[in-house]
Amino acid sequence: MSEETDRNTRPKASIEQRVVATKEALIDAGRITEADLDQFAHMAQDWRPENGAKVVARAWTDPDFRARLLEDATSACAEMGYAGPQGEYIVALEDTPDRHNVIVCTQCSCTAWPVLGLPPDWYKSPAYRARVVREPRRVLREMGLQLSNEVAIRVWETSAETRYMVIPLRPEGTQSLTEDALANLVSREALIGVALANPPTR
Amino acid sequence: MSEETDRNTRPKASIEQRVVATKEALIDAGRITEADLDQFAHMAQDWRPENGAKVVARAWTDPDFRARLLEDATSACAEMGYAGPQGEYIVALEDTPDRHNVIVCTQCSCTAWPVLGLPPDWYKSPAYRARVVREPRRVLREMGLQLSNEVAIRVWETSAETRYMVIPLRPEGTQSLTEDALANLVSREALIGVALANPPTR
Amino acid sequence: MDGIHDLGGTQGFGRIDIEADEPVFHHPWQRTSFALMMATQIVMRSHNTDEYRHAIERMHPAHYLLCDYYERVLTGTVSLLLEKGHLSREDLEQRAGGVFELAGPVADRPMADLTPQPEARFSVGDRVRVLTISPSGHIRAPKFCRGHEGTVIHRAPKFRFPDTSAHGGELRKEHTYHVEFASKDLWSDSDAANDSVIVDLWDSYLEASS
Amino acid sequence: MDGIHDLGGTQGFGRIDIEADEPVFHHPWQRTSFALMMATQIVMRSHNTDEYRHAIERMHPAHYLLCDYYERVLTGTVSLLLEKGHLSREDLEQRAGGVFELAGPVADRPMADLTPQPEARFSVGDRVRVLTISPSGHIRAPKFCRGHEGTVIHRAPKFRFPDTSAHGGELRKEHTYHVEFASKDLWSDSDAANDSVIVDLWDSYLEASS
Repeated sequence: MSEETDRNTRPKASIEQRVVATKEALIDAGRITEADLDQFAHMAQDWRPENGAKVVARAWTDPDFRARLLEDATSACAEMGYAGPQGEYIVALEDTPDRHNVIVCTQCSCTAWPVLGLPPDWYKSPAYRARVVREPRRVLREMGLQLSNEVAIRVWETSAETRYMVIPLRPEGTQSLTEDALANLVSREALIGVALANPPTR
Repeated sequence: MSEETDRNTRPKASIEQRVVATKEALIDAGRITEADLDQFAHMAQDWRPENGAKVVARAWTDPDFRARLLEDATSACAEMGYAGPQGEYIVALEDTPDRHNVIVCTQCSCTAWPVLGLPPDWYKSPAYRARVVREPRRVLREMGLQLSNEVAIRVWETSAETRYMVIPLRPEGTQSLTEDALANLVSREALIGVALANPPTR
Repeated sequence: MDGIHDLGGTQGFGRIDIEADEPVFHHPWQRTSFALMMATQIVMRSHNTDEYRHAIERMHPAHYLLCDYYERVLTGTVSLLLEKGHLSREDLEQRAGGVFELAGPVADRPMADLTPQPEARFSVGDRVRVLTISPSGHIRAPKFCRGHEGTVIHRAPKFRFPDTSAHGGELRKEHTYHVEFASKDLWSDSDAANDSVIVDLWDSYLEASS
Repeated sequence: MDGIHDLGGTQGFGRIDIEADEPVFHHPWQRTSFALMMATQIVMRSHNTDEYRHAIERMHPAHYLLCDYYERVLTGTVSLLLEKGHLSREDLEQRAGGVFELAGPVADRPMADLTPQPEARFSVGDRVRVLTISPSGHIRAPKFCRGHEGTVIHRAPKFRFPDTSAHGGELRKEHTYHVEFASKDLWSDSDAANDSVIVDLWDSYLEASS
């Protein structure tokens, strides 16, 4: 019997069963508590792309903040209260009319949790991780972002400890919007670089 | 929903159902017949490692044949009646006391069908294909063949049209054996190079 | 194609177990799958071997790794039967009673720009280097040897060039060479001091090395 | 480790679909898996992040490709809990009611022989080449950039060197550099004329290039 056949014929515990078994074994052994788990589950809910969107909106409206963000994004984000695990060294990547930035982690699924949130499924998919470094223009087009061939794409591979966030271009016709309204135009996808900031709704 | 999730949630036809559907669709369309399929299924049963074992036994006992085999294995095998698909260009690899040969196809699972037979599951497994080029000594050891460090291993990658067969070392104490008895000592695994020829039974 | 099929040197797989007295086929459907593969190429002449190998390479990586060899055989064969218009997916799925997993599409520009080599350029003893090409279509130079230097130890006859044959390109034949690479050159951390890997490579995959 | 996890540039995957309004977790078990990963590292201090990442890399390739991200998270975490002796497989499988798929073992000699670089050797604008090392253990230089030349565009602070940290080797910190590679240098058939890939690489992965 081949190894694959063997792997497929033994009865496996479901993922739900495995998670519960691990949790209960560790709690029964006194190694962790329910409260520990709740704490981290709550942290995960606090890391959200709305945080990064607020950073972007401030950078669009406050030239001094923008300068600080581009110089030292870790401090600039911390200034706004966004810091913590996977946010120890953040670098902000500013799009320009002729340069578009996009982020990937080909080797696992690293992201700047405090400003981008835990990554979405598409970011963690083997397909995105495999393809966007090699054929970014095609991948972005498939995902709905058609870039002119004049725009150079920079794909940032998050293989070490730097965590990135994209500062997308500020959309046209947003001169009169408040910082809060501007933040609403910036999706998680825009912070990763697979979408642009949304145009203002009328 | 991610692409993987999507792939896993749609109901799939079983492999048995897919095979039957294909066969019946082609037969109903008049593109192939049951007789065609029977013909190829029977060919598969005629390609067997016993063929290669007989080639090896003759090479061990007939120096002229051995010379022809090493010079042009395709003709030497055809002389014994072993020819056909995946046997268009065969090269025989003779083991020596300080050189051991082993065959793999890392990119699919090519083999010299007429002399080795259709390959066994282990030969087709991703594990064998991935590992034996990189760590042959360890793989052979795991498979039960412990080679001295003095013996150099040559791993032959069957990525083009050459098909290989290994001529293992003739075991000690086989001077009195007939060609047929010698052939019985040569397994499919020995023809691929993951085993030696067996010692004679008392 | 830098696909999952190009497994040489990939790590993380487990043990390899030999089944004693393994039969040619474990299940009747495997025999039929094999016979269908042969009959569609030899009787129907639906597609050639290079197209067939590439169709298997185009399977989704997870499907490729998980399934039995004869399921790969069927999947590659049927993908081509559909692509060539011999069968319809709808009819097949109706007959099969469910989704029929197929290979992905051929890349837009599958062929590398390689110069045909009608005459053998290399001889036994020559040092050669494998080009660092990475076409999105069929190629039979394993990734692990690209960019590496080896020595020609045998010149084989001319064979059909798979990269073009798989994609309806110019039909051409070229010599292949058995090129020997030192294992420690291929993988820096190999402990295989004297071991080597021999790869059978077409002329136009190679360039002279000093 | 040249494992399945090192996906950059691998071909054969399909489309990427964005789920509208995707929740942080789709199932409660994913939340628990995430919390277990954090608690075992931060509260229990069972293992470090580099060991954890490498444990996921050691999963069987088919399992890795097929399963949900949070199943990889759990599998890596639990493999280390067992390897470190915090839990027993027997107890876990009894509680789970079935086989508990785990990562494969660490390689015998997982670390490449790299010289620690306590001081930054490179500056913005320098041309560098990534070493063509291929250790069997943890390494954070993706395969697709090894052996290739690029330009340093940023120097980051010192960070713990993952290759040794993942394997109980000497604890050391080194600067990383954002190295920009032209896409067409990485993949010969790329049509990305002006595009580039930037990889964050530790000092000792690099050598000066002219």
